[in-house]
Parts: sequence; C-alpha cells; structure tokens
Amino acid sequence: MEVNVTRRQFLKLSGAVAATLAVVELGFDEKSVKAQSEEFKIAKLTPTPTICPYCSVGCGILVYANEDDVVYTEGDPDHPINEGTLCSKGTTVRQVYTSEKRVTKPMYRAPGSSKWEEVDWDFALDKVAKNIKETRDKTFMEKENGITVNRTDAIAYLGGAALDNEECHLLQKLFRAGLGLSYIEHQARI
Amino acid sequence: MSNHGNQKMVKRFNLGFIIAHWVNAGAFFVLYISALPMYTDFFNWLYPILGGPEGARLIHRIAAVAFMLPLPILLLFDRHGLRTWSKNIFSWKKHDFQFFPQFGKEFFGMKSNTPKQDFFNAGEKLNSWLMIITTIMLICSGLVMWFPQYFAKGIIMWAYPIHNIGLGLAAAVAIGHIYMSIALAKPSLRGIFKGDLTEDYAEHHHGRWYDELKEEEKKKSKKHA
Amino acid sequence: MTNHWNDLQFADVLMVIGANPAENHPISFRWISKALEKGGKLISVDPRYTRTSQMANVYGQLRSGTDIAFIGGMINYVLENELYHKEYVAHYTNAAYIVADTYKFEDGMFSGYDEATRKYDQSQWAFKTDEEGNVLTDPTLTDPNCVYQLMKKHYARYDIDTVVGVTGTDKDTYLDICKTYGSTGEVGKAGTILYAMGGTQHTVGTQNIRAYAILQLLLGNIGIAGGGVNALRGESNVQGSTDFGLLYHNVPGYMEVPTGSEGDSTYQGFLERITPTSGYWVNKPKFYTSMLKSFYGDNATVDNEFGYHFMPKIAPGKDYSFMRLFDAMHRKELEGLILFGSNPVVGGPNSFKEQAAMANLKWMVAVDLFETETSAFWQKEAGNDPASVQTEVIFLPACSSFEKEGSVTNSGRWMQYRWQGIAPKGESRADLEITHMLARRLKELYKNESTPAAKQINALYWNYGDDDHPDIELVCKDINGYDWKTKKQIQSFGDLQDDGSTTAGCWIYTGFYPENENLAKRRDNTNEGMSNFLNWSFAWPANRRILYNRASADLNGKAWSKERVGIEWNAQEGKWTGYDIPDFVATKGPDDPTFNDPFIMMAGGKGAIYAASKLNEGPFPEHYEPYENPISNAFSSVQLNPAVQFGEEEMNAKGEADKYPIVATTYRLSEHWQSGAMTRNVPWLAELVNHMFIEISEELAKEKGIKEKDKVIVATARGEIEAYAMITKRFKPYKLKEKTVHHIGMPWHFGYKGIATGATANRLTPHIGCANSTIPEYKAFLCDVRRV
Amino acid sequence: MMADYIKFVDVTKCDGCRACMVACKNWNDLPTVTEEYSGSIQSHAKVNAHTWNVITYNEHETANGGFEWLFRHQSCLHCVEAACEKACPEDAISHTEFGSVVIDHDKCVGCGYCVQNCTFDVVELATYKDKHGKEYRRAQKCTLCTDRLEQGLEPACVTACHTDCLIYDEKEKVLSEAEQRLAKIKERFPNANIYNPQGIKGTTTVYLLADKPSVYGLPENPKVPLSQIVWKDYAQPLGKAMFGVTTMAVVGSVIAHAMNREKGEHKGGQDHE
Repeated sequence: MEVNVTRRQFLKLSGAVAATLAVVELGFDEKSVKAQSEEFKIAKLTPTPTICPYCSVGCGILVYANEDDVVYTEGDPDHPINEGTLCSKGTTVRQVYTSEKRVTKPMYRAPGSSKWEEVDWDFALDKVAKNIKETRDKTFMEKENGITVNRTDAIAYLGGAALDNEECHLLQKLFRAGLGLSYIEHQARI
Repeated sequence: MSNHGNQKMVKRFNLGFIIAHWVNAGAFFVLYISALPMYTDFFNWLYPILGGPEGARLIHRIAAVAFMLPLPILLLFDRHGLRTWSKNIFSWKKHDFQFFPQFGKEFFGMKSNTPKQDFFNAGEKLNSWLMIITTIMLICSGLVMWFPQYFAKGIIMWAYPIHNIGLGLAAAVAIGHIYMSIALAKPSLRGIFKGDLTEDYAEHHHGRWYDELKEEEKKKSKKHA
Repeated sequence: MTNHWNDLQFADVLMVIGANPAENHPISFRWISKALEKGGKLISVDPRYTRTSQMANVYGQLRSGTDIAFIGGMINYVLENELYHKEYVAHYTNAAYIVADTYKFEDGMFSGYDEATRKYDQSQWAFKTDEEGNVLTDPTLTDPNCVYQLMKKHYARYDIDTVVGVTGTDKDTYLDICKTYGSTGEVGKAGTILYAMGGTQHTVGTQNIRAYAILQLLLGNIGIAGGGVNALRGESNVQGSTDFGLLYHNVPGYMEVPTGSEGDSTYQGFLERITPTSGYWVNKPKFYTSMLKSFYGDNATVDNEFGYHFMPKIAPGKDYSFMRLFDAMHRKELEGLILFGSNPVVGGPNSFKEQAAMANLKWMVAVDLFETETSAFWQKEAGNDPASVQTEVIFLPACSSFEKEGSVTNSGRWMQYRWQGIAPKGESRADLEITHMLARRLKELYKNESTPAAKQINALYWNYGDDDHPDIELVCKDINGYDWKTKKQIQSFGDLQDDGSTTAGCWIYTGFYPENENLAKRRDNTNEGMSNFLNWSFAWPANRRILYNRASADLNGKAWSKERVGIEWNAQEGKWTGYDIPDFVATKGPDDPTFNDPFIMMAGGKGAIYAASKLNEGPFPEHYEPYENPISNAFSSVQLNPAVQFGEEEMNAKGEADKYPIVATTYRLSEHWQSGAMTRNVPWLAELVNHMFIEISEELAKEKGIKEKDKVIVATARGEIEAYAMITKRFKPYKLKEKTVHHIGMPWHFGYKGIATGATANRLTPHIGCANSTIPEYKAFLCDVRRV
Repeated sequence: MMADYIKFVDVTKCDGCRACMVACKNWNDLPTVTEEYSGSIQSHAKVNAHTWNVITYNEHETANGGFEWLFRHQSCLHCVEAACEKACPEDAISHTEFGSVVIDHDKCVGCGYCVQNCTFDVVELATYKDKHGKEYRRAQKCTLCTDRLEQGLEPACVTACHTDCLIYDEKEKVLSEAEQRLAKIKERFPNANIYNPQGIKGTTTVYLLADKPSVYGLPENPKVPLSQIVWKDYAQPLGKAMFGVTTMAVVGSVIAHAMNREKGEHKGGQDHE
C-alpha cells in the first residue's frame, strides 16, 4: 500500500550516521549475547501503520514485521495525536502477536467434557451455523399479538467494541437484519 | 637428633606445621594463578586453561576455603609449633634488627656476618608478619566480596582496594620468600619438607636456637649420668 | 466526545471527574500538559488520589456516587455568583423556555410518578406552547416558570455545606474548584469536562452526564475549542460499535429499533413515531429507508415498505440490555450465546452469578485471540464441575488488529484506517472473514426453505464476494451508501432519499467514501489551524471535528475568543468559514430566523438545560444515593433513583450498611485493559502489574489490623474475593456530615486465565444499573474487608 | 565533533504510565523478571539485569504537610566519572562518543565488580546459557540505546514518552530548558532541583527532581569514592610495580651470586652450597 511514513530522523549527527545500517555481530560466536552487539533490528523492514487496539485515544503505531514475526513496534511519528509516543499498553502491542498464549486453531468443547479439542474451521463453522439454525427455527416468532415481529429471543450476541467498523457493520446486519436477534449488546453497555 | 649420612640432624618442624605451611602455600598459589588473568590483561591467555572466567572463579573460591585452613590445622595438629612460631615472631631483640643490614649484603652475594638468630631469623619473622597481615586482609575482604549481600555498601567498596593491596604485598613477599628458600637457603628446604635440618646449618643460621638445643642436651645427659 | 484529543490543549481549565486519563488514556496527557504549559489549570475529582490527581493543580476528594451533588453545588455557585455566560445561556440554551404548570418538584420527586411502573408521565414536564404549538419563552429569564428560574430554585438546595457533607470533599478545596472552573464562564474562556466510567457506571449515570452538560451550557463551554463534554471511551472502537447499532435499542446511526406495538405495525406509523417535527432528525425517514435498502437490496421495495417487516421488532417496553440478558439466561430463556471479543465472566456485574447462568446455555460461540475466562467457564479452574455443564462451546481464534485491515473510530469520532502488518497468526482469522463465512453458511442452509425464519435471511442482501475473503472495499462502500441504480457513492448524508433510490449502511458515516477514495485512509497531518487536522482520516458527521461549533461564535457570527476561532460568519463569502467544518448549514446567514440555533439535533436548536423528555428520572439531575449507600440522602427522603428498574431478585442481593459499612469502587489501570484477556497474556504487561490488589487507607488498615503485603478478603452481599492489600495515603476516610465512612477501591482486570491471574472484582458488584442506559453501578457499592 | 547530547528526565512531567519501561524491553528484546508483590503499584524494587529502567512510585508527605506522589524514571545515569568503568578489571566498560557508558560483552567476564561499586546501584549481572548449556554471566544495564543513536534515532524510552518528561537533545538547550522548568515549578515543589552531580563531573542523564535527591533514594552529593581512588589509582599500579621490583631484585640477586661464584670467593659464614 502506498503509505508515506517517515521515521523520525531528528538527530542530524555529523558523521554519526553509520554508512551501513547493520552493526556486525561481535563477540563469541556461539554466545548470542543481546544488548548492543546485535544486528540493527529494524534496518531492512518497512513499517506498516496501524491504530492501537486498546483505548479510544486512537494512537498511531508502526509495525515492523517480516513474514513470520513482529520484530518491533513503535509510535507512528506522523500521527497527530500521539506523534510517535505511546503508553505502556500500546508499546507492548507486539506481544499480542508473539505471546505463546494466542489460540491459533479453532477449538471445540463437547457438552460435559473437561477439555478442548482442536478442530478445523469447517467443522467449527458448520457446528455454529447448525446450532444457530436449530435454535432459531425452534424459537422464531413470525407474529406476536397479531403483529409481524420476525424475531427470536433465544439467541444473544455480545461484543463489538474491539472490532473494526466494517466488522460491526456486517455483524449487526447479519444478526439483526438477517437472523432477527433481539438480544444484541456489547461493552458500551457495561 | 638423628644421623643422616655422616651429618647430625636436628628436628625443625613437626608434621602439622609442614602441612599447614604447604596448604597455605598451595592455596595461595592457586588463588594467585586464578586471579592473575583478571589482575592484568597480560595473563588473559590463562582463562581458557582455567575453564573460562567461570572456571577461574570456581577455582578461586575452592582455594579460598583452603587458604583459611592453615591456622585451624596448626591449632589441631601442632599446637607446640604454633606456640614456638608466635613466641618467636613477637620477640624482637637487637640481634634481630642487626640482621637486616647484613641480610641486604648477603642477598646480593656480598660478605656479611649476621649475628646469631633465633629459631626463626628476623627475615623469617618479618616474612611471617607480612604473611599474617596480608592473609587477614585477603580473607576478610575476600569474604565481603564473595557475600556482599551481608555487608554495608561502604564495607563492600573498601573490600576491593584492601584485597588488591593484600594481593600486591603478599605476591611480592611470596616471590622473595620462594626465591630465598630455593636459592639462598637451599638446605632449609629440607626442614619444611622432612622436618629436620643438619646440625651444621642450624648452628650457622640459627645460632641461638642451636645453643638452646645444646643446653638442653647437656641437661639431659647430666640427668642420666 | 463533542471535541477531540488534540483540542484539549486549548482549554483554560480542565476538570476531570469520574475519569483517570493519566492512567487509562495516557496520551491524552500529551495535550493536557500542553494546556497546562500555557497556564491552564487541571482539576482532578476522584474518590482516590490517582496519577491524574498528581498531575493536577487541584485535587478534590469525592465519595463514589455523589457526582450530582458535586456538580449541582457548582451549578448553584455559578448561578449565585453570576459566573455564567449570559449571552450564551440566554440565546443558545432553552433557559428562556417556559415550562407548563403541570411540572412540579418536591422532596426529591418530580410530578407524574407512577409507583407501580417506577416511571414518570413525562408529558407533565412539557413546555408551555401557544395554539400553533410554538414554545413560549421569556427572554428576560424572570418568569418563575421559565427554565432558568426553575433551575435556580432546584439547585439553590445544593448549598456548599450540604454538598460537602454528602461528597466528603474538603470545603476550601471545593470552593477553590467552583471558583477555578466557574472562571471559564467568562466570554472567550474555555473549560472542558473529561469524564469516563466513573461518571456513567451509577444508577444515576445518565443524569451525572446531564449535570456536566448543564454546567458546560451555563459556562458557554459547548461548541468552542478547548470546551465540550468529553467522554474518554475505553475501547479502540466502542465509538464505532455504538455508531453501528450493536445495542438492543439502536440500529446504525442512533435510530430506533421497531417494536411489536400497534403504532409500529406499519413502516409509516413507525416513522411518524420516531421522527420529530423539527431539528435535523426530521430527515430520519431518508436515513432509515436508505439503511433498509442497504440491508435488503432488491428485496426492499416500495410495496413491501422497503423490507421493514424483515426487520425484527422487539417486544414493546421489554428491556433486552446486558443485565436483563443474563436474567433471561438465568431463567433458561436463552439457548445460544455468541461472543465476539467479549469476556463477561470478568467484565460483567455480579459475574459469578452471570457465570452460573451460562451453564443453562445449550451452546456458546466465543471468538477471541486468547482463551478467556468466559469461553472456559465450564472448567474446574472457573469453579465449575465440567461434567455437570452441558453447554457445547466452540472457540474461533480471531487475529489481532494489525494482522488485518479495517477502520476504528476513536473517542474524537475520527474514523482511522489501519493496515495489515503481518498475516494472521496460525489459523486465526479476521472477524470480518468469520462473520462473512458464517453468513454464507447460514444463507446456504436456508436457501431452499421458505419458512418465515428463512424468508428473513434469504432477503438479506450480502454482496461481499463468494469466497472466504470478503472484499472490504465493498463493505466500506456499503457503509457509506450509493445510488442504487448508478452505484455511484453518495457524497453526503444530505443527499440520502427516502424513496429507496439510495442506500446507507450507517448515515452518520456517509461521506467518508465519496468517489473512490476512503477518507479514513488519509494521512496528511498538516495542522491547518486549531489542531483540527481536517485532512487526517475522517470524522463523522461530515468531518466536523468540534460538534455544535456554531456556538463558538456570538449572535453576529463573530468568534467569542480571538485566539481560539472555531467558525465565523463570513459576510463577503456569504458562508461560515474557519478551521472546522461548520456543524451548521454553511450558508445560513444572520437573516435566517434559526441563525442562533447551534444545537441542530434538538427541536428548536437550543441546548437543553431542561430536558422535557427522554430522561426517565426528570428534567433536572437530582442527587439520589447509590443502591447500596452508607448514609441517608441529605437532599430528600428519596434514597434510590425512583426510575431505576429492578431485574431478577436472585441475581442481585443487596448489602446493608450495618453489615457492609465500607464504600467500594472499581477502576482500571494503565498497564491492563478491560477484562485483561489481552494484557494479562502479554508478558511485559503481566510483569508490570502481576497481582490483584485492594487499595485501602492507612487508617482503615490500622483499624482492621492489616499490615503491608497482607492478603485480605473483601466481602459484599454477592460474593467474596481474596487479594493483596495495598495500603496507601491516597485513600482517606470520608468525613461526611452524618458520620465518617471508609472508602476502598480495586482494579477489575483480573481473572483465573492468563500469565498474570487474580481474583475477579466483579464478583462483588451489584446487578442493578442506570435508570436510562442500564449501565451497571460498578462504581459505588458496600463491602467489608478483613485480613485472611 | 557534534554537539553534546544528553538525556533529560523531568520527573514532574512524568505521569507514571511506564511506557519507557516496556519500550526499553521492546527495543532490546529483554525477558520478563516478575517480582513478588511489593505492597505498591511499583513493579520492581529497582532496575535489574533485564529491566533497564523502572518507574518508582513514592507516596511522600511534604514538609509543609502536603502530599505528593513522586514518580521517577530510575535508570543508569551514564556518569562522566563512572564508578563501574573504574572498577572493571577487564576494561570492558567505556564511554562512547555520545557520552553513554556501555559494556563490551566480549571483554566482560561477569565478575560483578561493577555491580558492587556502582554509585547508583544500577548495573547487575544477567545469567545466560551458552550452546553447551554452560552458564555464564554478563553485566547488563541501560545502554542509552547507543545502537539507535548511531542511526540518528532517539533512545527507545525517549521516543515513547508522551509528556516530554524524557528528552534527548543538545546539552546547552536542555540545561537552559531545565532551568526554566525549575523556575516554573518552584512554587509547588520548593525543594525541586536539577540533579547533575558534579562530584562525578556530572552525568549524561540529567534529572529535574521534585524534591531532595534523598527522597528518591539518590545520594545527595555522590563523588568518586576514596576507596576506588586508593584501589585503582594507587593499589593496583603499586601492586604491579612491586611485582616488578621484587622480580628485579631477585634477578639482581641471581646475577650477583652468579658473579661471585665466578670470582670463586668462598668465605665462611653464610655461604650456601
């Protein structure tokens, strides 16, 4: 995507800006000691601007990532609200990706079972669709006191404050206009 | 006194004293070697031999424990030798002070005539004192550096210079001591190994001690007679 | 927010009440400190001394649940000392409106109360009108029945001593706050009120915010730069999710959901009910029909009332809000629960009871990044016996915000686009894809059926592509709206029609995607003036950065303050110009009778000091004690807000002051977020705050024999939790008029899952909420504390 | 040479959000070091080998009966006269052109001398495992992001700080700004002072403190300790010198004896065969 992102090169140090960006690794070959002898980690990565997923100040963050890892994240210097700075949550957004606790496969818990089983997407989504249809068909009210109401009070939907606008639009459209749910709520209410 | 070949031998040190001496010497040597690479970069090549800095550190600590053993060994095994040694090093008389100028000449191969010396001559007394002082400095500051968590910051900060001074002094004394015992007073080596010396050496180097022995011998033979 | 984050720098005085921006919106302090550098003053009003209080010039202690007393006293102070902005109040607010004689107020009760339904007959609060229905006014503000006089009489009861006797604030500090904040009433000065859940999470939550609005109207602080009533919202897109109608009583764009009542049985009848006679909302039919067209496409035609009957109509008068949802679950009325990034077992009120209700579900779907306490409610760790929980649970892994593309709307209504930094981790997917795949599967299942249930979903217009990856551009265009025939994007919501020729997924956003450029993606950060950054992203409505900005100009259209110009009437050009998009008809000049009506959404265009309708408990905010209160109400004999509705008896045990004497509140931390499902799984944040704690004063600790690092148990009528004691000087006992009351507080981020785990504070909180928004009263309840 | 740059910490502007703590971990990929509950919101008792800056929270009752909640960005001060540099037996610690004090991990042997001698208790030993699983230690502390400075970027903590509490800029400009800020806050913070202790010839991280240094646990007037002067300026050189002298003496003695033997003089007395 054509994004004009400038990294804040404020320090115009004469002679200090090294010709090559990588600082060659020194020291014992087998001991990969961190601190200052490691290759300059964001040297060859182009940052992607995003907006912090946490509070609603809406700070800009630059994500430095290669194919399989997020190497570094920093405040977006071009963003007018945070101007490159961040709070403690925004600064650690990289670990939302790297944390081992992330769930990366659909999981299924059978009634009464004491553990999750890993399943694939088709199994999971078919199960969800089947459950929705089953409950909806059983409890759908076309009319109430003679008036067309087309709704079901037996399925509840919760969530949305952490999702994108486009996602909220599809969710509201599907669950209200498409499935006739009445119990549609999310975090703004609590 | 036993005869050795045609020489008459005189008892110098008990086994306890000998062990204490060599434990002290050995520990000091290992401590010195294991600290040398850190003391001066000139000896950094020692690190790989000692198993890297971690290895050197471990060796230094083991030797440090050994370094604290001589006094307990003496107390346990050679209380008598300890008493003689402490009596000696506390007695400083004229003949002791006269020893030094003569010793200077002798050290550089010139003629000298040194007055009769005690069981430990003045050089050995001085050497003992230096050894005792530096050992106390090294052990105390060493323990502080080893377990800093038990000590106040000020004490810890002073442990380092004290350890360093202790090392500087002790090393110098050790070099002199080793050189003299090997080169200048070779027969005395036997004393610290086997525990006895030729009567002749005793007479020439520790005259007063020799006279005491002779005195004792006379008294004993009178009793028998 | 009426204003936005960068605008905070233009405030002369900032009052933070019911919020803690230094901890929960840290970057706001970049702009608050700029205001302070220019000599601005910061006031922090909070039950405990927070990091915001440390940055403030004045800190006022306030017992949880007494905001209306606090603000009521300030209103009284401003009126008595005539600090209010006279011209602004007289012309831009409904102070001059005359109220009908049926309006009464006596001993805490307004006229028209029905004990049985706990509701008021709001018609008794209407304005007096002439025969044609125009509201009578008294510009001199002297008529005893005019809004101004009624307000003066109402808040005369909020004298300083009574107020500090209720709130526990130090009197001199309170006077200092009144004087400092009152100074912003001066023409050309700007004062802003920053609030968050500390203001809203009460049984009188909505009226708290009403009180802030009235104070700001009196001081002429709304519509001006550095002014406004600014909600510091807690989630990256809670603004967007409310805009898009993910609430039981809203469709996108804050319009009503049809009910099964007689009146709503026809689309025309429904539109008549919901469309006011004046104010911008008169255009509601255009927005609603365009929305229906977006939902049902070709299935929305003139003859089937644009698919109006496909829409579900909720049971009239029935409350489907969050707490009532769990009441229904408790009564086994709900079979299925779908959670998209939501964790009520930690975030919901009286959460252990809510968790118990979940066991009645037949199935649950949880879509999240981490295993949440809610999705694992059946496990032993949650206190359940798995074998006895028959709920089938499906967990779908969602990817994080920078593993997908899309836009979020921040508190300042900026719709900001964000790009994909890396592919989703493992098999996780974007919520957009999950919703799209689910919708296509459901349509597939119902394709060949013709039951009423099938007709509804078959009629749904879903044109976002026919593989697993929906085309987000199509979704954006759908939100903005387009001409049905030419498929050309709509330029502004002013062009929307009610004849089915146009669509609009959410009318307030229309205009963000005019031709083929998504304005949310704009990154031009030049500051044209007043830091409004009009070319950075897009702000709804129509990129206006400060709402009601007409009120920043006087009766002749000239700015009140020379340094802080909002918009001004430019006679030569015959239109409003300035550093912001006019929140007003751009070409409306002094000759137009509504030239001085800045509040375009209100019938009559005036700011509502007096709310004739829409507020369940009365036109003026009146102080009532929380549901569980330590002392009796000093302002009237009415203890609890008379309009509060009660839910299931079992779900909400009440604690009395004798058994639970200590006032408790919950709050958030800078290092954790919401239920902690994300932040407690981020190692570096789990390291910063690893333990659940209860903040208690040194005095209370001594009284209970609690020493540093002790573990304590906090008990309420609803539950008990164990946590570390954090003994602090920042909580002080409250010396109220009646007696001294202890006050404690605790963060509510913790749960049994994640790297950093801890007790869930919401096991203690009451299951009762605001009379209007039903937001739970997390912020004020009673408890007792003892050492473990 | 480019102008001197220093890092400035104005604790009165800090609102305790701790972005600097995690920005440092993020840039340097530092692991977590979770500590027991401390009784306050403070996460670590002090900086440690994997936590190179810590925000300290201090509920302080001021002299005039007021109350201030004092926060401080505790980190390495990069002293001009650095006690760690002086203590290091392996010369592993040195000053860079930016004035930052950095540790060269090829020379560092993990002896911990710097840890015990640091004036501000900052540097600590981190334990690592090499390929063969053998443990080794390295001294670790804030590097003032020297690697970032070399690329013309601000230190990570300064980049993250949103209230301009942390600034990295030209020395004169910053010190004059510090004076202005000091004047402005004197009224609320009578004991406020600029902490740039000249006893160690100043530091590359300069603080504007809201109260006396001791309130923050900082030494009021740190100097290069006498113990280090004795140790490094006298004992160490003298020790080596003595080593040299005694060896010379021994050599002299050996030569002297060798010469005597050639002359064949054999006198009685102390001759030693």
